[in-house]
Amino acid sequence: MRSKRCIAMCLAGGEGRRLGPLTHHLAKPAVHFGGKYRIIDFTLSNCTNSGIDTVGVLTQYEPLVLNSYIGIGSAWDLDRKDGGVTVLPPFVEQQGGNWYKGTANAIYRNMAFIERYDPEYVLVISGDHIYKMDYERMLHFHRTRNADATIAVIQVDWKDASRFGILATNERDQVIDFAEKPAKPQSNLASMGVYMFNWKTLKAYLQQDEANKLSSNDFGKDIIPAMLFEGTRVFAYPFEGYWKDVGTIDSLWEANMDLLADEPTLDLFDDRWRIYSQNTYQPPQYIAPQARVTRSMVNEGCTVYGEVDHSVLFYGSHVAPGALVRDSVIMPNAVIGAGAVVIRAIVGEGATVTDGCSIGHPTGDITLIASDQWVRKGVLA
Amino acid sequence: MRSKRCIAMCLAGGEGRRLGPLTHHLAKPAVHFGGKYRIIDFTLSNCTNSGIDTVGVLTQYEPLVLNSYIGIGSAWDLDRKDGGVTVLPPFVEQQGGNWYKGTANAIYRNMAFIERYDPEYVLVISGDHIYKMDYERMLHFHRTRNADATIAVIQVDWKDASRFGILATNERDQVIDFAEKPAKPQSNLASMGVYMFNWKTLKAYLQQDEANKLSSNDFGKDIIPAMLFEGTRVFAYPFEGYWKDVGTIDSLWEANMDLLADEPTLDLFDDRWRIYSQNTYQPPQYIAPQARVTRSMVNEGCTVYGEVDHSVLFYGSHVAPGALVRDSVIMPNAVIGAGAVVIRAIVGEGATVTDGCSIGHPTGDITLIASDQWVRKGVLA
Amino acid sequence: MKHMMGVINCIQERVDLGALTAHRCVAAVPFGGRYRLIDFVLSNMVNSGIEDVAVLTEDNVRPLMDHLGSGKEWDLDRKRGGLFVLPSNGHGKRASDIEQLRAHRDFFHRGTQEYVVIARSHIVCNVDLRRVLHAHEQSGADVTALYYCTTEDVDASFDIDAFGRIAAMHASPKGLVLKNAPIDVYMMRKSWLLDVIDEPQGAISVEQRILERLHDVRVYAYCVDAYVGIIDSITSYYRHSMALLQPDVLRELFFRGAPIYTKVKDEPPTKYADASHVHNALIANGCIINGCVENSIIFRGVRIHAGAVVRNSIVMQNGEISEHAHVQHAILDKEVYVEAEHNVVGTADAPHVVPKKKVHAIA
Amino acid sequence: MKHMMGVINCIQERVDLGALTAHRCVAAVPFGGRYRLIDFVLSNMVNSGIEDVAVLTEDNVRPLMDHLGSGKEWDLDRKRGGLFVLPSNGHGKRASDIEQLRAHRDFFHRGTQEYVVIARSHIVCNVDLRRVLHAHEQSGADVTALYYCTTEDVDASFDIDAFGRIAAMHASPKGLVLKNAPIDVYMMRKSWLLDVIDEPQGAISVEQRILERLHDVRVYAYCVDAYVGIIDSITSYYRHSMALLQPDVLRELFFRGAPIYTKVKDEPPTKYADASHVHNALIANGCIINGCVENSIIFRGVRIHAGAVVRNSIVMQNGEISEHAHVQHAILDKEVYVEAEHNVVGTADAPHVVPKKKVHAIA
Repeated sequence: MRSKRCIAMCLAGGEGRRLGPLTHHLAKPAVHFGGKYRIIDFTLSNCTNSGIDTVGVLTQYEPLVLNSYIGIGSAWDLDRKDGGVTVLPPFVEQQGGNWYKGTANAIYRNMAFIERYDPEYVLVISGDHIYKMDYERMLHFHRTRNADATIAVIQVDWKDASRFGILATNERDQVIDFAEKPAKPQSNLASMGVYMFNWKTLKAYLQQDEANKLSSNDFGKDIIPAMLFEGTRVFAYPFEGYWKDVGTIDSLWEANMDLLADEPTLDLFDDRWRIYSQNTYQPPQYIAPQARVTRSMVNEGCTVYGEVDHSVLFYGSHVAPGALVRDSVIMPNAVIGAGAVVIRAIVGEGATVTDGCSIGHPTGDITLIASDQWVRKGVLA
Repeated sequence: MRSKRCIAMCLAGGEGRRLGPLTHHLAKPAVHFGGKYRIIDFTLSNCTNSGIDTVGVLTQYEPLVLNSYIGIGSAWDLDRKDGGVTVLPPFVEQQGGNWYKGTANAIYRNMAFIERYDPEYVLVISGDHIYKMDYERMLHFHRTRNADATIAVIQVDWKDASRFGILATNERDQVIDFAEKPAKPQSNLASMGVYMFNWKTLKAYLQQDEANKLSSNDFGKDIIPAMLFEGTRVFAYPFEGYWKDVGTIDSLWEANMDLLADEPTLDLFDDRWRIYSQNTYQPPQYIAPQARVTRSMVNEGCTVYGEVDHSVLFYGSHVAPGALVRDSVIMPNAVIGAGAVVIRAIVGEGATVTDGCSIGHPTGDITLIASDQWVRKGVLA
Repeated sequence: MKHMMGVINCIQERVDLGALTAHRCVAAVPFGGRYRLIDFVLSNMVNSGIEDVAVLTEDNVRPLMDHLGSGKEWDLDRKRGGLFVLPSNGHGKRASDIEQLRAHRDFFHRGTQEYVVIARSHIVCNVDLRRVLHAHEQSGADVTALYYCTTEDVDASFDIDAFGRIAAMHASPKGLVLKNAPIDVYMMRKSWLLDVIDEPQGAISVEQRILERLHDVRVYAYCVDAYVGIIDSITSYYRHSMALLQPDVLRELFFRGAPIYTKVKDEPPTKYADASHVHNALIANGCIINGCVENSIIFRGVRIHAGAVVRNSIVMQNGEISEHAHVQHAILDKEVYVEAEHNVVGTADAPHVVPKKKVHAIA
Repeated sequence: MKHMMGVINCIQERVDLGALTAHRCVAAVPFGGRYRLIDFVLSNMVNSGIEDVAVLTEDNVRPLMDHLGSGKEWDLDRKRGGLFVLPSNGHGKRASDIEQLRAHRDFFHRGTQEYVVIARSHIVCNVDLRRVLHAHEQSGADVTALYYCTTEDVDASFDIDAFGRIAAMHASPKGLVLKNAPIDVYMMRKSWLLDVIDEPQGAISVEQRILERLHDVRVYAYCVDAYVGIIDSITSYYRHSMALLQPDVLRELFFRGAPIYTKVKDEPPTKYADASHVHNALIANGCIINGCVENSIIFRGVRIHAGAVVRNSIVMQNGEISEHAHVQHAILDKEVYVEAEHNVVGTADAPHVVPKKKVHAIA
């Protein structure tokens, strides 16, 4: 085993409870996004594109889909001789096992995995977020600042600031204060949940934190505050660009719609920073003679006979003749029947909106059709 | 995901308690054998050589070494697009997790994994045994007998029969009786712990067995007796050749010594049935001018300056000038110091027998030096 | 469970696709929006359980090697066996397939398979070779030759007797009768093939050896009851491309049988603008479509700008059609750039072919 | 973290290894019991973080392609980048490296790396190219050329000035003076290489372009302070093979730096019989040794029967030395069979070379 300079630990156990039926049998990082991706594709692709070839993916909630999706990692070029991607569910000892207590506990319990690679730096990221980021640049920042820990930060709207971990920094980007979801935020610099640590420093803090019975074993609530309290060098790495935590049905819908702008902030067409995903071996999309497709993203394997406007269609979805899909997200292999109308909705994987059925409203909450559901005429979704 | 005709489930959670310090931090299937192998190499290679390309490896005791050893499965050509090898540790639900209760419970709890491949047949094997077997022939036997379950059997010495699961068969090889470790064995046909099942039948029995609170959830003790009781078609597939369950230090030593015969029953040199293992990138073995090597198996990466007779040397082991190694097994990266004498011993991975030190006895029990141990002169191991 | 090995013969091609094969072999010609011709035969083999495939190559092999890579996309990056690209001898002399097979004789000795399937790459279809193997074993044939039934004009037709054996082959059968057209796929025992390779007075090719001696070689026929596209000219290339716009054909090739694999490019989904007009088109991923597309096949990464019109055409990978350009009855090879307000126009019978990377700026 | 790409030049070799290179290129010549020559340079590149390697090939490429396979053994079976075997144009005309690099120009444009390392395959050493990169960046050179210091006779020697710049190169320096012998490894910016490739009045090779214009190209020297074996004749092949029997050399090549990767064959450990006499030998796996082996290199899968004697020799893969045969000062290519009681004898200065697969039955 060659030693690695920097390895990544990706937290992918999130339940995503506010995503409702979409995450009944799916961890949040496995949720579909953007016509062909799952959310975790973004962090895994970021790793590969940043030259990080060793990634531990920490699963716990509904790990089977993620496990099978990640496979041996070849989709992200992470099927490596040394390193590559390893799925790390919580470990069961003879006396039993339990879920990770918090984000820091999750890393603590996988220290043996980390030490196998003898890394200088450990990058801790979340599989829940949609963004493109060059972690190598962040590492460069971390090294030039001679930091022990570096937190990636993004400026958020002041009105939203109290929903995030908010940092205060001095003129050298050193973090002087950190507050988790403060009622009165001191700044609008929010933590993105992307941390670069010197492994030796982190290891000591993880051990100390684990010994503290009162700790919630969380990076934001415990580790970072302890580091700041003890004067450890923590820096803030400023990030600009698209970053979204799609925590709710509305924000998932919104993030999909964001892609339909003429020049979306999140550019999926950039050949120098590809977002990789598992391939499903579909033929090109077929747009029938009578179809109409405008302002939309449509994936391979779709067959469109009806009208699609301002929508995102995943692979294998089918829009029958006379159907209208507008302002909607149609998940993989969903079927929109002849003459059906779908407005401002998310139609789950494999769901069917039968012929002539109408769902969704031009205003108000987004309508959600759960995976594999049949929606019949006259039965409101 | 393409459906698979036959997939294998390999039970690899064994503690191997009677192997003492060798299995302190190692599951039994991960124990070293034969100069370059680990025990599980035999079953994994059997799968590949039999054309089975989908294998679930069920771990629980000390799974980290096995997990890292198996990696993405490329050593056994099991890094496949669909299927390949998947390590399956016990699963932790939100309310906690625990070890597999028995062999049948282990398969029961991984039904979701099996169903992903929609197989007709499921082969259940153990990662603890050393043998070469063509499972495709066994499947052929199973199909021609129109069996629901087939158990591979081997004739054992009558005196050992009461240590095994013993079967009684009729003239058509159908099993008419099965007794787990019978005091008075009816035959000397022992179960090898290799089972071929029609998945539909097995699934029904697993569900029924799981519902029975009194069951120990074990194939030999519960599932097979239940099948026989209910008249399900169970057949015995006769196997001839080398088969060994290396349960003790003595039998592990013996199995290694077996390889040193002129024509060992277990032929590792057969190019048509290679035993694959992880490669360690060692140069060829170096035999020094003053060295003497007779009746031994020596692996790449060894450096021999002393005398080696009737022994097995693993990769990276070093025998210094003037040392004598006889009737012994020297595990990876172990060092035998100058003038040291090692007789009838197993020297664990990375252990050191220092200069001039003498261990082992020409008769009696095999001496065991645990992994990474230092044996100094005057200190009896 | 490994009974068959595959050989894809990319040498001595009788196929001329003009500019499309100027810098690549037939096997590497792009087809169907995201594939290369070889993907079909290679996927058929892999889907039928074949895990050893040899590709016999001649000139211009680089685009093919780039496409096949390590064979990973077809799960052929195996430890033993897998994909072998067998190069020509490199001394500039063109070898026949028999000579090349003889030079790589050891390849056939290594594998333990009993049967060999020899095929060419210019046939587009989705066929399960395990069924062919079953028929081959049932019939006791030396060789099983695959064919399909058609009323169109073809190069040759088999005469098949009541037992399924091929009695004779006719060249260029005419008229609207039903012909049994060979598709250049043959199944045989490996030992039979090795005997042919070692014959001292050898035939020029394995195919010739089979078809010239129908009296002493027991050749049985196997009918492929599915869509078959034989791509042997620009006209047939164009015709079979356009056929993909028929939902039935699309279904037969891609959705009825096992999947067709190809090199993955990780392109994002295709994006349509407010003004896009797309009707009757097959469109791969990674395109941005602002203009009008009708009755056309659009490959990965194509840009069609506002006001541009593409009709009855094929635009290959990374093509760019600028504002208000018109492309009609044309085949644009990879990375062709059509300048704004320029026209590229052919006819239905003779589509205009634009070579790779050409900047098209003729008014 | 990907800064460099690698080019291994296997064309226009100036190396003649007689029978060993009759049917394979120099890169594919077996060396050191289980390797091929190319394993050393390829492993050096991979161990230095290079993830894109192009191998320029000419004739007899099949053994090399078989050895490299999908590149998996070197972790070069990558999605983007990885191992590229760049074939010759196939039209029988031999291209220079500059011509071939020009033909595959797109390969260099694809990668985002800033630097290129160009090397040949006949140099055996274990060197960390990241250190070379560091020195290259510090010196501000156009090109950094690697060399080693030796008192032996070599083809050429660099004159190096006080700042490390190469002022001149002398051909065939004589005498027991210390020479700065080039090892045909050059590091440069990719952009610099692309400029050279595109020069209209081009040099014959990149190397020539560098070394003929030392006045206007800033070429700095980097000294390899480790064992270097230049394999350019049967004599040097034999000498550097035998050098592996010195524990110091073995350590420098295989244990001091990163590992040398090669194609895995999954051979079992080697087996010694009661009567085996083995002294001062390097022996790979999969052998069965019943006879006597002294001062020799034994490759994988060799059988040495009872009473046979192998001295001062190299026996390559799957060789078989029958009962009471004598092999002395000989190099046996792969799969050579020496009959019982026959002798194969050469001299220390002129080892007897037996070609691949030959059955040796001369009494």
